[in-house]
Amino acid sequence: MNLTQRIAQLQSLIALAVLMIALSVSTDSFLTPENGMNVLRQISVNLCLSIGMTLVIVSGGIDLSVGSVLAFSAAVSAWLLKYGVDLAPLGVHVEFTVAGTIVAGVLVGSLLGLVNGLLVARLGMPAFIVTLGMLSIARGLTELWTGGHPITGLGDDFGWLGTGDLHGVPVPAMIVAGLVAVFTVVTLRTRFGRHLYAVGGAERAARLSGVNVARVKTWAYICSGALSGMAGLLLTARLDSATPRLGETYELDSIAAVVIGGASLSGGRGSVLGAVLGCLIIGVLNNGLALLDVSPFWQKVIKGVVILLAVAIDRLSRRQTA
Amino acid sequence: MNLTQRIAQLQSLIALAVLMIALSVSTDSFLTPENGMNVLRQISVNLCLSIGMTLVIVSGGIDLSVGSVLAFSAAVSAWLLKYGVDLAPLGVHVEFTVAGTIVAGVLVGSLLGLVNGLLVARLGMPAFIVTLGMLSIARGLTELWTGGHPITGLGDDFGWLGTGDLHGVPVPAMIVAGLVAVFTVVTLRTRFGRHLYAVGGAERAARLSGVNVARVKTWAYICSGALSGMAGLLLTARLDSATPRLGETYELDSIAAVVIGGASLSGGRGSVLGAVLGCLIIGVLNNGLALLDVSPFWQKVIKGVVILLAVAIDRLSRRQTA
Amino acid sequence: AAIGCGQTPTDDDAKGADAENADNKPAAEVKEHGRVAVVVSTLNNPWFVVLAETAKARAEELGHEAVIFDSQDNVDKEASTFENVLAGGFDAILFNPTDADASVANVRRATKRGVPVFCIDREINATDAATAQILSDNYAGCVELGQYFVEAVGEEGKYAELQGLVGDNNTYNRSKGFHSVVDRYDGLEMVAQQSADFNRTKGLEVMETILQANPDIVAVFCGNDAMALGAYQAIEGAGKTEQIKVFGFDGAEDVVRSIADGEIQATAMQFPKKMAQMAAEFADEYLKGRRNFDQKIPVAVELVTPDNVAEYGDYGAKDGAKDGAKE
Amino acid sequence: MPHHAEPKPTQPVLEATDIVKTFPGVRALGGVSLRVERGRLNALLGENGAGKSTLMNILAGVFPPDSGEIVLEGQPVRFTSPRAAQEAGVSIIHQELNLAPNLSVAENMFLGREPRNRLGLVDYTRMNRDATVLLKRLNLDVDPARPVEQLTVASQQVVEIARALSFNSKVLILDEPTSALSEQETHALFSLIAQLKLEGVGLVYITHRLEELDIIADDITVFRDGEFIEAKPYVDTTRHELIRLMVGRDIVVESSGDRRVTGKTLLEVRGLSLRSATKGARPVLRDISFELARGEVLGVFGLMGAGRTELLQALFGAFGHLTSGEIAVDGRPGLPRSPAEAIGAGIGLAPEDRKQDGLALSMGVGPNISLPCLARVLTGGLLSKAKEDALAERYGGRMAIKSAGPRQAVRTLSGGNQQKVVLAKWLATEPKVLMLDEPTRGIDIGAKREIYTLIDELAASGLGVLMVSSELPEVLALSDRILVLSEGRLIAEFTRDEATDDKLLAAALPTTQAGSAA
Ligand SMILES: Nc1ncnc2c1ncn2[C@@H]1O[C@H](COP(=O)(O)OP(=O)(O)OP(=O)(O)O)[C@@H](O)[C@H]1O
Ligand SMILES: Nc1ncnc2c1ncn2[C@@H]1O[C@H](COP(=O)(O)OP(=O)(O)OP(=O)(O)O)[C@@H](O)[C@H]1O
Ligand SMILES: O[C@@H]1[C@H](O)[C@H](O)CO[C@H]1O
Ligand SMILES: [Mg+2]
Ligand SMILES: [Mg+2]
Repeated sequence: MNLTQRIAQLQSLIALAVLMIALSVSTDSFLTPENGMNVLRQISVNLCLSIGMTLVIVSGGIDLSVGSVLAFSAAVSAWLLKYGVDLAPLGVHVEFTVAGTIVAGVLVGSLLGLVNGLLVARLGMPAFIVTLGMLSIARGLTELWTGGHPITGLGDDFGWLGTGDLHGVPVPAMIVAGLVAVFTVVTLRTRFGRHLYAVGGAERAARLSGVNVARVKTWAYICSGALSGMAGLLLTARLDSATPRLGETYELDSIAAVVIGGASLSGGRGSVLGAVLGCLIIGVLNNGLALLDVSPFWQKVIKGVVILLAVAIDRLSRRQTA
Repeated sequence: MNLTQRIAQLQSLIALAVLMIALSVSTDSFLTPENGMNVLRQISVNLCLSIGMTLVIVSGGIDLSVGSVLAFSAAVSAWLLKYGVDLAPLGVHVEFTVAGTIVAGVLVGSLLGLVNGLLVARLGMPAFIVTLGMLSIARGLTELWTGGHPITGLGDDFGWLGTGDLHGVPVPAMIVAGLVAVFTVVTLRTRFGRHLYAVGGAERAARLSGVNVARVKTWAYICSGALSGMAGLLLTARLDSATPRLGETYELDSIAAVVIGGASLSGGRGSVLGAVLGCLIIGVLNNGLALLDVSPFWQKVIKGVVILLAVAIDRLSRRQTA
Repeated sequence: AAIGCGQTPTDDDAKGADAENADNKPAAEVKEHGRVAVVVSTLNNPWFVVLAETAKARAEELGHEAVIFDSQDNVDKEASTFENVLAGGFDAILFNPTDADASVANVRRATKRGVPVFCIDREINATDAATAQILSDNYAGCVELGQYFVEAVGEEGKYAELQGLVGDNNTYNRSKGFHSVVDRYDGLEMVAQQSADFNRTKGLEVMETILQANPDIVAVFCGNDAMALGAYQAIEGAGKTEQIKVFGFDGAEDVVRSIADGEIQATAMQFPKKMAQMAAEFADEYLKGRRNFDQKIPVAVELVTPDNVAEYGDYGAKDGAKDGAKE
Repeated sequence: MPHHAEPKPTQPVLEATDIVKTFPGVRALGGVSLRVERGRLNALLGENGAGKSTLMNILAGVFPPDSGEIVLEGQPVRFTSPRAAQEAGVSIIHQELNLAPNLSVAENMFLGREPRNRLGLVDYTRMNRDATVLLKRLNLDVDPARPVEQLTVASQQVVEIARALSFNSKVLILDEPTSALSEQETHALFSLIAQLKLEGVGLVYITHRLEELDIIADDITVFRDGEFIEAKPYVDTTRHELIRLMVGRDIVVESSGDRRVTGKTLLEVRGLSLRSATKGARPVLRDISFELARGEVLGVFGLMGAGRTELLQALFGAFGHLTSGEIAVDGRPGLPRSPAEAIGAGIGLAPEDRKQDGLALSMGVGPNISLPCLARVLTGGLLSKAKEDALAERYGGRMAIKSAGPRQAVRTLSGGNQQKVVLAKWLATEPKVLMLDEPTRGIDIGAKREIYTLIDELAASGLGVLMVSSELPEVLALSDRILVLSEGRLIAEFTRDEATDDKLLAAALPTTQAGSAA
């Protein structure tokens, strides 16, 4: 991580701190351990998506399909958990354990991510359009799969993934914290991670340095798909229900979080920790506005203004140091 | 317009032709004058937005706020038309004519566009985030302005803008055709237009050549805002109503149309005529799927696939000529 | 007697339809096998899926071809659908409007061309446009729900409200109906009013936060059942199910079960299936020549509480029990 | 008013005094001065990073100085934008290409001042006509309506020059204009420069090719490390003195000249061809065969567009399946299908376009150097910062890169130092065959000397070096053998003893008659 990135994160950190201090002063309920855990639980899903989004954005792309992929993975895995699979010709009925369901959900997400990746990396299609197409396709598939009805009643074991806690810390937050750790290492300390930054920042130079550009990009989308699948599982577990409209418009929150965290949409810059900060800012904001019982109309306005402010401060300060 | 652009448009044209032939063969109702006029009326709003989106995308930016700006302009102008303005200190009540309302709607849109433009061009903030913020802000403002209720009963004179026809051709289609003509000239034959392409294709080079980059970009967003305002007027006239949720998610359709029409999201490439083709493809597709009685769930899947195909064909063929 | 289906036309209501008959062909042409369009505001919500699928199924049972169109909560898309449907030669429209005001123009466009429109569930703000409107009485339902709320919660305490989609008519009417009763009790204090978009996820998240700011609330009124389910989960997570009573609206299967299990306190049962079937039957009768329809046919919303929950099923009364609408 | 009576040789058209410019962490200019006389060319000389481009950017209004004074024709000026400078009569050809690839040649030339017709619309007829006239002066025959992206780098450079000339400026700044030009184009440019002098234009000319000075220079100015060192008429100095002024010590420019002892064949190329990506277009390379021995430096010469860059890139696997033929590295056969395969086979390529192809500009020096050989800086499967820094230290140090450390973003280095990073990066892969495409483009004399020494050392250590250069003296001085390409074919081969300027140029000229003695 170089200097500009450090500074970008510092800015986000300051923005977050200001927000938190303001809320602590203006409400009694913000600065309680319980509310802290609420915020953590609430940002888990967006953070899970934002980790994948970070990889894709660093590689110079974008993934608009995360919300729909989340929904489709959720629908498929909820269905598998609830009904299992009949392998008719073999006369076998396969039941899915919670672990099996997780694997299935992540696999489904990865598969859709792979399709995104191949179209972007091999055919050279623009990521915006590919993933916009996938947004529509995966949403349609979800509705077809569920027939428009939610799949509910998934059992407490599965539900624990979304609602349980360990020593007071929500399970989904712990799972996502683990993913943050893993992907921080992946981005900063592995060849794949380094290649990701090189490809996003200087594609031609990366290619001529022996980087398999198409493969690196494809993997970024696969990771994003897998993490969307994981997010779908967490959300489904939390709601005890996979509904066809799960995750609608989540892509925007996720992109906003990643950019607030200092990533550049032209690629080559961004970090998982930045995404964490971005998600925290958005999560704390949502939480704070609700705690303050701000009218829903004003919430939209304020949310927009804060997004603008967070990024504006970042740019202004970067301009001075650049 | 250079060769690659010509070819890109040829591809879209072929895609459109194939689509139309297929629909003419498979339904009785597609190839009727009435249905043709329907399609034209239906694409007017998206096309109006897409003209502005083309300018912004060519300049190297993106405008996610068009749908919300549309809604806010619509709400303000519908309100002005219906209630006028009380200038209390002067004791004057100003009524708005249809012409005055149009001016007001376009001005409101331009103003929001100006804000986008200043943030992107002067502060150097990423367009995606600026306009995402504006998407949220303008939507919130619309809800505040209307209190969440639609403004209806705007009179037939105004309604004519959206529902009337001249010699069988829908008025909104004629208005938008005029805008297409104007902006084709603006992009291809004016300094502003050429500078737009220069700024989008090579910002640094444009700056060093003495192009006022910030001004060019700002104007692109102003135009996009103004055209969103115009689109809001057409839509409100068509529905005889400005609702707070007007234009939600329209940005995606508009971006898809512009890209299908051959524009590049990295800037410097794209054309108003391409956007026309893109809108036609999307419009014919929507219309055709409805005429073919395709289930709504499948429609989403098919729409996604067609977007992907349209762009994939374009890229594949361009790859061989590049 | 059929609920709300007074089939004798009153002078007022019949006017619109009669005027039309005068312009168009007399009720002579009979269509045994017509094409019926089911235009529904959104399919992103199971409630509407049930509505649309029931209407389609009933129309097909009656010998017609039926196609579902999704307006995706978008008046513009709805306008286009109407144009396409008219160009496509459909004979009748079963219509769940996206917007009480904005949808009026669409309805007029169809009836002007002699294609009858039957509104279902959501009202349009015109009495001379649709052929008939079969409506859940949201306002009255919530008045009743409000009364039960006061009964169950008592006349004192803090409560919260989760509203549906901003700008939606039903959101507005439900809230108004509820407050028309509850606001009369000074002891009942609404400490939070947030929007959760008729959506379960949002219901959960918004409720979690409300609980944070107001740990001492004793009830929450939710504009639909999806939000009620989300809210209940948040309350369960906070371990406050004993303290806080949850009220929903719709009569979704999960909520009916939850009431039976002593979890959610109450909901207002709408009869989407019944409304949809009735609309399909009206369309069928129209195609066979009938012209005299009441402009508004309110379908009462029924309160579902632990006391009577046994009589209800998924979006309606249990078979054989209380379903008064079957003729 | 009776001023200016003094018999000064000429009155300066532009004079900059005590210019100071600081970038974060770098003092690029510490109070330098420059005097440009009407009708004379002042050659601005200095090592990489001396601050030459920085001063030119200030004069051309790209950014303001921290302090100092600029006087244009007796008037103090302070340009706030490139446009302001242009309008005042100062125009510049930047060191790096500055064209909009998606616009046409003519549109680029008149960008920002497009001629307009009575309706206020862009007058393409007039614009294309004027462009053609300007391009003719530089012997470039291209359709002014063609998009610039379809032109070769050299032609693009000519377009850039033509644009600057079209301003009819009082002062014209040329920052390394010939670094991408062939001999012919360079000559055309020089005759134009002569003409501009006659017209009274004041010229500032930056170059690292000192031999050009004999033809065009009237005065010289030397900077070193952001400081003013010397200014005097060119006739009053010698090549030797110039180098001492620039480098601060005495330096011998020529290659050791020692005949190298070459070993057995290291790279064998048989029938290499490269199809064009465009359907139906002529092949870019046709049936090229040669060998490169251990310890040998093989030069490749040719005119612009001869296909030299393509030859190196094809060997490097950059064109995938468009390439055909056989090659063997160190006896192991296999035509690389990707750069990764080529690197694996022991080939390295330092490309000519360092900004696009050579470097990840936003990344640090260390990460750039380690990129092709990340495997070498892993510890237990993870990247080790310590190892990476050590690698950067070792190879960066060998190239004497001037940077604030291995984390400094490459973007902020001077052109020459960037080129050194590229070379360090490839040395770090420890290749058997090192291909260098214009290795000294834009590099100062001191660094050039270092690179020559390095090439000698590399060859001596048993590497095979395949080197493309447009600078004839360089090719002649360094190569053991020289291949000449013309229109994608290998047209001639010379040993070090046979080769002369004339022979090479004669061979490189395209044979216009088809079917020359097959
Ligand atoms: N935008 C910038 N930000 C930070 N440092 C810069 C910037 N531009 C130039 N520098 C630094 O200023 C110094 C002078 O650079 P400049 O480009 O003027 O050198 P130069 O004499 O033109 O060298 P060359 O012959 O290699 O082109 C260098 O140390 C360079 O790294
Ligand atoms: N992208 C491309 N598509 C098709 N042909 C190309 C492309 N790039 C280069 N060529 C052609 O390949 C040939 C060689 O190009 P190039 O000018 O790069 O050669 P070169 O000998 O390396 O010259 P230099 O490096 O001095 O510019 C030319 O005929 C050129 O037109
Ligand atoms: O009546 C319907 C249902 O209550 C649904 O849950 C939300 O939208 C309302 O219009
Ligand atoms: Mg320089
Ligand atoms: Mg070359």
